[in-house]
This record gives sequence, structure tokens and C-alpha cells, in this order.
Amino acid sequence: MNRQAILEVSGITKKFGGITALNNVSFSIHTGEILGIIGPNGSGKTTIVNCITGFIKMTSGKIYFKGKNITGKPAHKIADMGVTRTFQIMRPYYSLPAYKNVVIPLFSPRAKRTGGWRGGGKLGDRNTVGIDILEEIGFERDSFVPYKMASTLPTGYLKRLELARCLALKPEIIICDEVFSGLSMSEIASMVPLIERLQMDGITVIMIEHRLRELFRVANRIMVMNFGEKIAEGTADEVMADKTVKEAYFGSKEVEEVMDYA
Amino acid sequence: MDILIYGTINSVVLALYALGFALVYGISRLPNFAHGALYVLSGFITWSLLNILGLPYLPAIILTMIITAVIGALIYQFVLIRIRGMEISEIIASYAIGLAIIESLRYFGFRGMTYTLPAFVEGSIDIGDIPVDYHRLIIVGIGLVVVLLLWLFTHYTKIGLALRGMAQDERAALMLGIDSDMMAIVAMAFGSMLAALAAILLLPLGNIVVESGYNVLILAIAVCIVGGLGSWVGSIFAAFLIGFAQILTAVYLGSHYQMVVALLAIIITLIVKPSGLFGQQKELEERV
Amino acid sequence: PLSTAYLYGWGAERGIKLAVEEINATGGVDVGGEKRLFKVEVIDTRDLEPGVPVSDALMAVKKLILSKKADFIMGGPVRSEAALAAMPLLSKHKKISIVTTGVLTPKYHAMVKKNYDKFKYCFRIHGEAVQLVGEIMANFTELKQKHGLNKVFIIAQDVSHARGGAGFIGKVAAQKGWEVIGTEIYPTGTTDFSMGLLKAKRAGAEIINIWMDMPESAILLKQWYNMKIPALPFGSTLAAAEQPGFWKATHGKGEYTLCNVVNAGNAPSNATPWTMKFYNAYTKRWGVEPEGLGSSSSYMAPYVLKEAIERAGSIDPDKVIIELEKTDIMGVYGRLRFNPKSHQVIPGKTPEEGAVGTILQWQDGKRVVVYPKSIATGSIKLPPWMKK
Amino acid sequence: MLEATGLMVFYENMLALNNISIKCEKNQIVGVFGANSAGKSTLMYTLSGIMQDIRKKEKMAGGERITIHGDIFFNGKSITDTRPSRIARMGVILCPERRRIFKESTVLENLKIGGYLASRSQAKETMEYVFKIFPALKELKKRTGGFLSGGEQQMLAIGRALMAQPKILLLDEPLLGLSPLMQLTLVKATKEIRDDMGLTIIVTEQYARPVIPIVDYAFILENGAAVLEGTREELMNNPDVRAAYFGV
Amino acid sequence: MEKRRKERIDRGIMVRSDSIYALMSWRELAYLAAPRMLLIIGMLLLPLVPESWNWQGTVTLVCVYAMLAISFDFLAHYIGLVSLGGAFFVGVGGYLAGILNTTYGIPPLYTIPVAALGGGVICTLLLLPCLALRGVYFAIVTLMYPLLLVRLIEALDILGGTDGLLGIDGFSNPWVEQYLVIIMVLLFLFGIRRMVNMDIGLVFRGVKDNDQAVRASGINIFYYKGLAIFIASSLGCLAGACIIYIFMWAGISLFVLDYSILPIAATVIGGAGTLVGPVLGCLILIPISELLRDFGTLRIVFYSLILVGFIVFKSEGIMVWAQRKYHQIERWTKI
Ligand SMILES: Nc1ncnc2c1ncn2[C@@H]1O[C@H](COP(=O)(O)OP(=O)(O)OP(=O)(O)O)[C@@H](O)[C@H]1O
Ligand SMILES: Nc1ncnc2c1ncn2[C@@H]1O[C@H](COP(=O)(O)OP(=O)(O)OP(=O)(O)O)[C@@H](O)[C@H]1O
Ligand SMILES: [Mg+2]
Ligand SMILES: [Mg+2]
Repeated sequence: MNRQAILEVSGITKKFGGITALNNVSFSIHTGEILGIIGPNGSGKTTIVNCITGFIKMTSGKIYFKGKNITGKPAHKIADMGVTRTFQIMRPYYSLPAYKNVVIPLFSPRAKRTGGWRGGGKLGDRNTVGIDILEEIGFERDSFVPYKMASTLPTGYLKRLELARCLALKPEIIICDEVFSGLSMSEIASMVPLIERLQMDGITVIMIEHRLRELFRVANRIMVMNFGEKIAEGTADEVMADKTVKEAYFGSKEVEEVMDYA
Repeated sequence: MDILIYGTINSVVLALYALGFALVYGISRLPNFAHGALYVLSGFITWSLLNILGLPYLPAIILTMIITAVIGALIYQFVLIRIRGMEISEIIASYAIGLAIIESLRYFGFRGMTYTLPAFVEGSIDIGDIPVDYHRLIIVGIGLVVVLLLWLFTHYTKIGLALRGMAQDERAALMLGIDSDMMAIVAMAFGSMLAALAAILLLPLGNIVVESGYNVLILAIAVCIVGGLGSWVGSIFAAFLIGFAQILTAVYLGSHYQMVVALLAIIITLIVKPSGLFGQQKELEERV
Repeated sequence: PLSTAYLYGWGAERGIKLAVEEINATGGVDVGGEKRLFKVEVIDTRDLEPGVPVSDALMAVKKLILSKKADFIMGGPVRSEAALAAMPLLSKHKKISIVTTGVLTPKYHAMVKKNYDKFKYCFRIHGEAVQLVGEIMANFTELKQKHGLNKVFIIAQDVSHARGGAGFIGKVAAQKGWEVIGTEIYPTGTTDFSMGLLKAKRAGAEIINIWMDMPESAILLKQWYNMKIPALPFGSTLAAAEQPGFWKATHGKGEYTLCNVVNAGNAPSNATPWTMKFYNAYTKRWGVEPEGLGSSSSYMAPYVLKEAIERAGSIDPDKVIIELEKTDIMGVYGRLRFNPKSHQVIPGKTPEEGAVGTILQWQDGKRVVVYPKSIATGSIKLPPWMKK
Repeated sequence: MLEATGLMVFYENMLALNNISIKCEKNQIVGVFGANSAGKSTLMYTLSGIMQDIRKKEKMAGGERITIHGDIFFNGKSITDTRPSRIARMGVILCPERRRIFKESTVLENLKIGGYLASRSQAKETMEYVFKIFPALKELKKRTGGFLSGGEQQMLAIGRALMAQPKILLLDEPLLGLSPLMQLTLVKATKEIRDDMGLTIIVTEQYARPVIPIVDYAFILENGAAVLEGTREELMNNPDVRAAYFGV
Repeated sequence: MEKRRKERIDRGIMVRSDSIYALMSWRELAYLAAPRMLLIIGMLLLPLVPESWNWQGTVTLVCVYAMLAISFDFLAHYIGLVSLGGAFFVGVGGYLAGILNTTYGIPPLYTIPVAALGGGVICTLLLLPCLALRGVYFAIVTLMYPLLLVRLIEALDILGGTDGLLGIDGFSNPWVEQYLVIIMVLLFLFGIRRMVNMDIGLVFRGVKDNDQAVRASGINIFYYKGLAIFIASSLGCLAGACIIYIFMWAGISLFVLDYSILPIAATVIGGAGTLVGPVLGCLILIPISELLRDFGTLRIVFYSLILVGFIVFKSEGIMVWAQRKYHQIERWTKI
């Protein structure tokens, strides 16, 4: 491939006390690509995200964003450069209405520079922009849902709120940590076009998912993790055919049988 | 040598101050600012039982612990239960209750410096060339045993575990059939009892004065925080850290730096380890 | 204004009330021909309590002045810094104040002296730190001559008057040929003194001079007794040992403790004919003997004021001040006169000369006055483990 | 076994449950399906008495927001106003959504706390059983709960609920965040538990396909109302339902 | 049995969605402005109440504590930093103003702003290392700071040692004194209320709610926490500076626990997170405390019991309750 890698992760290792959560993981991703990361529970997927976005200090390894070394930078600096993430264990601003949850990122230096999601360098009224973003990811504009306290929202909406918060920054990379889980079929169906549109806008997406069917529909490339190590990488079909992946991810069960659950 | 002996004694004393507070906080997440007052109160109760009712020492001690436990439970049942989970309100309410207890003690004439409890065993023994009174040795002994028992209690018994679970997530505990209100009352009663125990053990060293309530409270909080809330091991370590820091400064720097060094030790420990020596709160809250 | 929940507060309150009751029983005060009764308004300043700001005491004083419309302020605030802080307030409202208890800092009358016009409203009717030191030194000298003691170890509480006193006594003692082998300063609220005592023992101290008005000082004495430290505890301010209940409180471990109760009358003695009269009246009225260092001086304050008012024939502060400065009566603890420049009561070694202090020793459960010699009822004894 | 009639729950002025009557027989697995904010979690909270407790606490703090109407019966006995801890004692155990585990305790302690209502031998047995379903947890025994990964926490939450010796187990979105293999195991295990221990299970999901093979009876919620109910076969034969919830 | 439920309906206009200030009619204007005017006029009239029991002194004290309470409320309920360090701020501000006044002879009116800003800087710098602390840990460290400073002043015998600074000026005139503090309280009250409803205030609240999410949005939380501490500590220092001129005294007991606890108590009973509540709390608590003075030793007992009573019976806080009643109609409806 001749496109330049927007994010390059080389040899990251993370140890929590005696536990090795990540062991020498390297990968890179190109602008506009959608990378899916899958792996059994506790295989270190979220930990990769935490390392990339600076939420935890890694034990060793380097991370380059657009060729620049961002290893060890504080989280807010990395986010400011355009690498944003959702939280698997949702972290909304519980005591604020949903739309205000999106307004806060609009106050960040990055949003002021870029004008927020779809803004051409200029931010309009932040509340309106916030509600626009929410509408885009499936909060009905004219209902009262965007005005509800985040603490009263059900799981599904909170997942989407996570994504909305990332969009507000007009990011270059969005890392989605299990945003599909907790959504119903039809809701996912309405989210997929959004992800595809992001890709068209040149935004790079990393998706961590257990919903394989939907993931395979959108992802260009899949990376498989097991016990903190990368065990495979390639297109969906490639990795699914991989023997080690089968062993790690589907155990002794038949792939078809397991796929019913994904 | 003397540093070792008196450092240990001082540390155990601190640990005893802290036990009740740590227990109540660790179990029901209630920063019981009435802790110091309960400590003083139980001292006076013992005194009254001994001197006014003329009870022998042992029954007086047992009775005091029961009475204090009941008082703690009552405070919880009638006041604190209504503001559960509102930490700031809890602090203020318990502090106000403590203040009310202390000031009414004062009003009823328990003031001045003439109230004391007798030592369990009189006399002293020389360790090396350092005289140590028996009572202090008893304190160290009982103190260590109590700490051990409590640790076993909170980590290995069903009720102890249930109490700890309740502290972390009350609603989840409810779903598992743990009656949180009842448990919190038990915890408070238990914590008050520990305050009483500490008072009975420690007061014969000096005299019962209402003002010491504040000191006890501050020291108790300091020990718990430095150790990391909810961590027994941490509290004990912290007691020793602060205890020895005090004794060492007393020896090498002069006693009037005792408090300065202790406070500095607290602040620096926390800056270096933001959740205390053995706590994980910060890391847990920042886990994403 | 008094911190009534504390020894120095309630002792003074009782002293003042007793005097006022006596005065009123004889018809009150003659103000320019008209007989008027004293009325006492007591307010709790809480200034001895930890955790209470001085401003609370000042609010109390303000309340006395503004809403209780007090004409004269008597008693406290008790804590030195509170009393100092109250001075500007008193002069702002032009209220005469007689400090009768607690406040020992020499700064108090120094302030009056330095800025007489502003602070002339402030009087103090009991002894202060410098005087205390003088009295104690006299005893040291005696101990030296009689028992050959020569090494002093000083333990003080970490408050200004105590530390100041300790430093001062250290200097004076060194000048007078004593060997000052160490000073330990303990923060208020300390409950373990073993390290200091061990230090003293190692250094071979023979007298331990104590400056401490916190209640925990009883622990110090108990530890001293338990550890059988061969040095005589000598309290300069030692609140715990002043109370009659001390003996019982320490289960007899207070034996041999010496302590200064500032003015005669706070312990039984025959300083003046009035002393025992006061002592008995107080005991009768309140059911306990006078305790603490402020009782007798507080008792005298209303009398002194009464005479000044009667001489002035009015309660106009400026006139009363002039008369107060002229005070000269034989009181419970000797002849009372104020220094007209600093408004400090003039001390004396004998009651005829001026206000006398008192140093007592606990002997066999009783408070025995051992100094000044002119009124002493006994002499200093040494504990058995110190006898050579 | 568990029956609710005419349940209505208001949050302030919003109707979250609208006159819902559900019933589940002993030894059944009952599914409750519905999209986001259909009211599934609300229903589960209400059945386990937590909602009533929340209401009581909110009232005590001043603001009365929640209104609950209707009756809940367990084995014919009304538990509408019973305290949640009593309800749990009767055997109705809720495994809540978003994994409310005890973050500061270790995995083992979490399970032990879960076993508060169990006798010593029961607890030991169940613990072994939990480790059998979730072998991953066994490795994590000594780890602090709060540091586990999302999926691991989910397993722990389910394991903990099992420890409480339920007679009726309410599972609120149990599959959330589990890997497909784990989901399969859990679903199989659920059926097994039902068969072995004679449990009654109510399970909610918005994505019904993984659990549909095991449910005997299901309710479909929409905007707080039960719009459809029936046995598995009945629902499977309904084309609308198939499209919306089973993704086929 | 008839099924009923309590229904709550907002009173008409969208006043509660903060940024929308579409003033339609006089009625709506009055609806919005009435409570504010009531507060402002009420506060301004306070000193004019006929003197009965040291009222004037009480009014100033109320205002001083109100500043502290606002500062606490702001920190605790808008940034989530629960500080028990009111005394710390008071002490630093008071000493700074005192030193400026006694050693350099600068008159009170100039030292007050200097002490507020300078004290704010000092406090912020000292607290910077602690910003990473959370919850109770932060509270305890802020509790330890004043104790430490007291011990340092005692041990090193600096800044007048335990005697405190002597010879501090007073305000020239009681009216100046009272209106100065009242106006300052009102200014800060409305100023901070404005601020928390503005952009920056929303970020503050975000930090309180969930600082990790704020970090993920590319916002530097340390900057915002530091800023908030600076604002709050300046306000606290301002109160400290006022205190020393009101009482003409500065000493170590400026660092005393009362200055930390009382404002918190006022906040709790007045209504946490409302900013007005704390002021109201002070307006209730301080006069009660003064009224009770006649009880001598029992005063504090009664005082504490009253406090507990407030907390238990209006645990949400008076202002929260009042706002709800004002903004919503409650009625029973059938379903
Ligand atoms: N802060 C931490 N402290 C200790 N251990 C941790 C911490 N964070 C993660 N771990 C451990 O590291 C391992 C990897 O966790 P991670 O969250 O990356 O898993 P994951 O792949 O995201 O799993 P899931 O699919 O369940 O979300 C887990 O075993 C977890 O317990
Ligand atoms: N505490 C609350 N206060 C106010 N409204 C609430 C509260 N909890 C839930 N709601 C509202 O009730 C409705 C039902 O929520 P519920 O959590 O039951 O949905 P759910 O079916 O569980 O959704 P999900 O599948 O996303 O978890 C939602 O509209 C939600 O916003
Ligand atoms: Mg994960
Ligand atoms: Mg739900």
C-alpha cells in the first residue's frame, strides 16, 4: 500500500503489576481505513486503546500519529490532535442533559479550531450544534430524549452518546470500543451508514466489537487479539480462516454455531 | 531501642484511634465525624459507671462498650440514615452530633482535668534500660489482637464481606439480599464500640478531657486516609508511619516539630500516592 | 467574657460572682451618692476550645458591649492571643476591662505602656509570666542551696506564653549558674511524653520545669511517677495540678509535683486576713475549694472596681481609669496597686508589698504552699527515689 | 411463579411502563425483548423491588419523582411493597445491566459477597459451578474487580448473581460485551442451570437472536407497553418480530 | 382504589433551560426577576434592621461566611473538589492582608483586593500538587494544610507567632464595613452564577461529573481545576482579609476548623449547588448562633441540634426545595 499510515503502533507492551495485558503489539492503520479489532474477553483490546489515547502509560513501545511520536503525551493533548475514543464502560456526564454532553467537547480547543463536527472552522450556537450531532446518531431531534439527564438514559442511548462526544471534536481517528453492543438490530442498521459516511469523510475508524456480522460489513481489515498478543490480521475472510484465530476465538465449537451469537 | 519501643506504642495508639473510624467508613462509606466525641463520651461513661454506680472495672468496660454501640446505632437510625450517600451532609451532620455530645458533656460538668480511669495493671517494667508501664504493653497487645481480629472479620466472615460489599455499591448489595440499612446500623454500632474500646484502653494513660475528641478525630482521619480508605493493612502501615515519624522527630528534631513532620508526611504521601498507601480509589476511578 | 467551660474560665466566673454577691448584699456600689447594684452578665467566649476562632470570642465581647450594654468588662478573654486581639475592640468602644485570669503574656501590659492613650482601658489584676519566672527562680535557688540540685530540664507546651516563659526561664537560670540541659516543646494535645522524660533522665536532670496548661499535662506527671524519673517536676503553669481534684485524678501519682498558681488565695494560706475568709466563702458558696489560677484575682476585681467607682463618683470610663490607677487596697493576695503606666498589678514578695504569688507542692494529697516564704505552710519535699 | 399485573411506572411525567402484566411459570425461561428505552431495565428493577427502594430514597431526599402502580406476586404472595433485600431472600435475584460489581473487592470476594444468602456448602458448590461456566474467572480470582475488562466484569456479575441461590433469576442484558464464544457458553449454561437446578429465569435483550433458542415464552416491549407475547414458536412465526428482533 | 400520581408541571416559560432568556412579557420578566430582586433588596436592607442584638456585627459576619460558603459550594458542586480548606483560604488571605497593613501600612481598602488575588495565587500554587487527588483525599489534604501552617507558624515563631499580628486597622465606619461586604457578596454571588452558566461553567461541571471524559475531549483538566481553585481561594482569601479588618486582629486561629465547617454547614442546609443556598444558609445559621449566645455553654449544643434538624428534615437544602416549589406546580392526577 502506498498510502501513508496515519497511526503506527510499534511494539507496545503493557504490564499491570505481574499481569501482561499487552505483549509487543504492533500495527498500523491508514487514513480513511476501518480497522476492526476482535478477540476474546480480556485479551487486551481496550488496553490498546488506553495506550494509544494516553489514558495509561505503557511499559514500552512507541506510537506515531501522522509520523509524529505521541508516546507518553497526556490524554488531552492526544485528543487535541484528533485521536478520540469512546469508553467501553460508558462515561457520560451523568448530571447533565444529553445534549450538554456533546456541548462540552465543543468547548475544547480542538473543536474551536475545527468548528466541530461538519463545521467549516466556525462554530455556531453550541447547543444547536450539539443537538445536530445527536440527531445524526439517532437521537430524535423533536423528542425529549436529547434533553434528558444522561443518568436516566438507557444503555443504548449512552453508547451512542459516547460516539457523539467523539464526533463533536471533528476527529481524525475515532476509536469505538464496543459501540454496537447494547443496540438492537435496527439501531445498528442505522449506525452502519454513519460509520461508512465517516470513512468517506476521510476519518479513520478503529472498531472493537463482538458483533462480528455487523463489523465484517463495515471493516476493511480485522486484527485479532488473544492474551495480549496480536494473532492475526487481514480481511474478514482471511482471519476467519486462520486456524489460530479459530482456536482462540471459537474454541472447540463450530464457527457457524458461534457466529449465531455474533 | 527506646525509639523502637515508644514508636511501636505510639503507632498502636494511633491505630486504635483510627480503627473505629476506618471500620465505619470502610463499611458504610460514612465519614463519621462524631468518632472523637464517641471516644470521649465512652470515657466518661466508664468513669460514671465506675465512680457513680460503683461497678467493678470489667463489667463497667463491657457495659460501656454496649452503651456506646447503642448510642452509635441510635445516631445512625435517627439521623444519618436519612442522608445516606450525601457525603457532605453526612460529614456535617455527624460533626454536629459530635459537637453536641462534647458540648453537653461539658455542660453537665464533665470538664476540667480531674476525670481519669485507673490503669488495668499498675507498675512498669524495664526493657533494656527503658521503663515501660504494663498498661502500655497491654495496649500494644490488645491493639494488635483487635486489628488482627478485625481483619479476619472483614475479609473472611460472611457479614464482614457483606458489609464491605454494601459500602461499595449499596444497590447491588440490596439485589443480593443484603439488608443495607440494618448492616449500616450494625457497622455504626460496631465502629462506636471500637471507639469505646480505644477510649477504655487509652484513657487510663492520661485523663478524660473533652478536647481530646478533636485530636482523636483528626488523627483517626489522617491514619485512614494515608493508609488508603478501606484498606486495613494500609491503616496499620500508616499508623506506624505516622507514629514513628512523630517519635523520630521528637528525638532528632524536637517535639514541637512532631506535628509539622506528621502533617508533612501525610501531605507528601498523598501527593506521591494519591489513593493512600494501599488504596486503589484513584486508579479505580480512572480506569476506563 | 470567659471561656466558662474551662478551669480558668469557671474559676474566674465563680470568683467574680461571689464578690458581686457580697458587694450587692452590702447594698451595692455608691455611684455619686446613689446606691446601685452590680449586675453580672456572663458570656461564653469559648476561646480556650480548640477549633474555635478568636473572632468568636470577639463577637462575644462585642455582644456584651453592644447589646448587653456592659459598662465594665471583667475576666477574659482568657487566652493570651484573644485578650490581645480584644484590646483594639475595647478601646474602640471605650470600655474598661480588667483581665483577671489566664492571660499571662507580658505583651499585654507592654501594649498598654507603649500606646497608653489607645489602650488605657485595659487592666490586669493578676501576675504575668515575668513575675512567675522570678518566683520560680527564687525557689530554684532554695532547692540548690538545700538539696544541691543544679540541672534543669524544661518542658513546655507549644503556645506562645509557655514557650516565651520557658525560653525566659532558661536564660535566667543559665545566668544564675544553673545548668539548663535541654528544652522540649510539645504541641498541644500530645499524649505521650516518654521520649522527653527519657531524655531528661539520660541527661541527668534534677528539676523538670513544666509550662503547660493543656489537660494532657496530667499524663506527663503520671508518666514521670511511673518511670520514677529522678527529677523534681516543677510546674510554672501546670493547669492539671492546680485543681484540688488532681490527687484523685492521678491516683496519687501527683505527689511531689510543684506548681505555681499565680496568686495567693487559690490555695489555702494566710497571706492576708482576707485570704482564708475568701477561701472559706468560696468553698461554702460553690462547694469546692478555689481552683485554678484565676479565682482569687477575679474575686478581687469587683472590689477594686467598686472602690474606684465610688471614688470617681461616676461610671464614666475616663474618670474611673484615673481612680483605678490610684487603687491601693489590701486584698486576698496582698496589697493591690496598678502600675499607672502599664496597668499591671504591682507584684511583691510579701503581702504588704504587693500582690503575692503562690507556689504549692502536692504532699500527701494536700496542696501545701511552699512559696513565698512569708505565707508558706510547708517546705519542699523530694521524692524518695531522688534522695541521695 | 412470578406474576405482575397492571404495572405502571412513571418517571416524573414520563410513562416508562404502561400497564404491563407479565407472568412466568416455574422452570421457564422468559425473554423480554425490546429496543432501546423500551422499558426492559425498568421492568426488571420493578420486579426485584429496587425501583420501589429508589423511589423511597428519592422521597426521603425530598424529590418524589417516581410513581409505581400495580401488583407483583411471587408464589401467590404479594411482594409489591417488600424491601428488595427481603425479595432477594425469597429468591428473586437480579443481575443488573452495566455490571454493578464491587469494584474494590477481588473477584473471589465478589463471589463470596454474592453468596451472602447461601450456606457454606451451597456457596462452595455454586462457586465451582461458576468457575466451570466461566473458566476465565478462575484465573482472575485474586484480581480487583474494578480492573477487569468489560466482558470479565459481565461474567463476574452473572456469577455473583448465581451465588445468591436464586429461585428466579432476572438477567438484564447478560450478553452485553461478551465475546461470541462466551455468549454461546452462557446461553447454553443458562439452559443447563434451568434444567439442573430448576430455576426460573427472566432474561432481557434487545438483540434477541442469541437467546431465542432457549426461551420458552417471550414478551416484546415497545415504549413501555407489552405489544406482543407468546411462546417461542409463535413469535418466530411472526414475520415482523423476526425482522426486528431476530435479525433473520 | 383510585390510581393517582403526583404530577409536576413547569410553570410556563422555559426559564430552566439556562441559556434561553427570551423575555416575552412583563409577567415572565417579573417571574424571573422577582427572586433576584428580593435577594438583592433584602441583603441591602439588612443593615437597616433596627439594632437589637449586635445585629450589625452579625450582618458582616453573615456576609463573610457567605463568601466562604459560596467558595465552597462552587468548588464542591461545580468542580467536584470538596475542600475542607476554608480555613486555609481565610488564613492565607488574612495574614497577607495583615502583613500588608501592619508592616507596610497600606490601608485596608487597598490590601483587600491585593490579599484576595495574591492569596489566591499562593493557595493555588500550594494546592497544585494535590489536584490529582480525588474526593475525600482532596478534602483531607485541604484539611491538613491549615493545620500545617498553624504548626509552622507556631514552631518557627514567624508572623507574630501564637500572638498573631497586632495593630491592625479597622474599617473607618460601620456602614462602610457592612455595605462593602454585602456588595461583595452580591457581586460574587451573581458573578459566579453567571460564570457557571457560561461556557466555562459547563466545562467545570463536566470535570466534576467525569474528568476522564473531559480528558478524552481534548481539554486540560488540570488547567480548569487550577482555575477553579484560584477563583474559590481568591474568594476565600477575600473573606479572610475582611475578617481581620472587622475584628482588627489576625492570628493563628484564622486557620481554625470553624471557618471550614460552618460554610459547609450553611451550604448543606441552604441547598448544595445553588450558590444562593449557601448565602441563605449563612443568613440562617449565623444569626441563630448569635441569638443562642445567651445560653452560655449550651449554645453550641442547641446550635448543633438545630443544624442536625435542618439536615434531617430538609436534607435536600432549603433553596433546592424552594426552587422546586417556585418553578413547578404539583398536583395529583388520576391515571
Ligand atoms: N488498570 C488495570 N489494572 C489491572 N489490570 C488491568 C487493568 N486494565 C486492564 N487490566 C487487565 O488486562 C486485561 C486486558 O483487559 P482489556 O480491558 O484490554 O480487555 P478487552 O480485550 O478489552 O476485553 P473485553 O472484551 O472484555 O472488553 C484484562 O485481564 C484486565 O483484567
Ligand atoms: N431514573 C430515571 N429517570 C427518568 N427516566 C428514566 C430513568 N431510568 C430510565 N428512564 C427512562 O425510561 C425509559 C426506559 O428505560 P429503560 O432503562 O427501562 O430502557 P431499556 O429497555 O432497558 O433500554 P436499553 O436496552 O437501552 O437498556 C427510557 O426512556 C429512559 O430514558
Ligand atoms: Mg474491552
Ligand atoms: Mg436496559
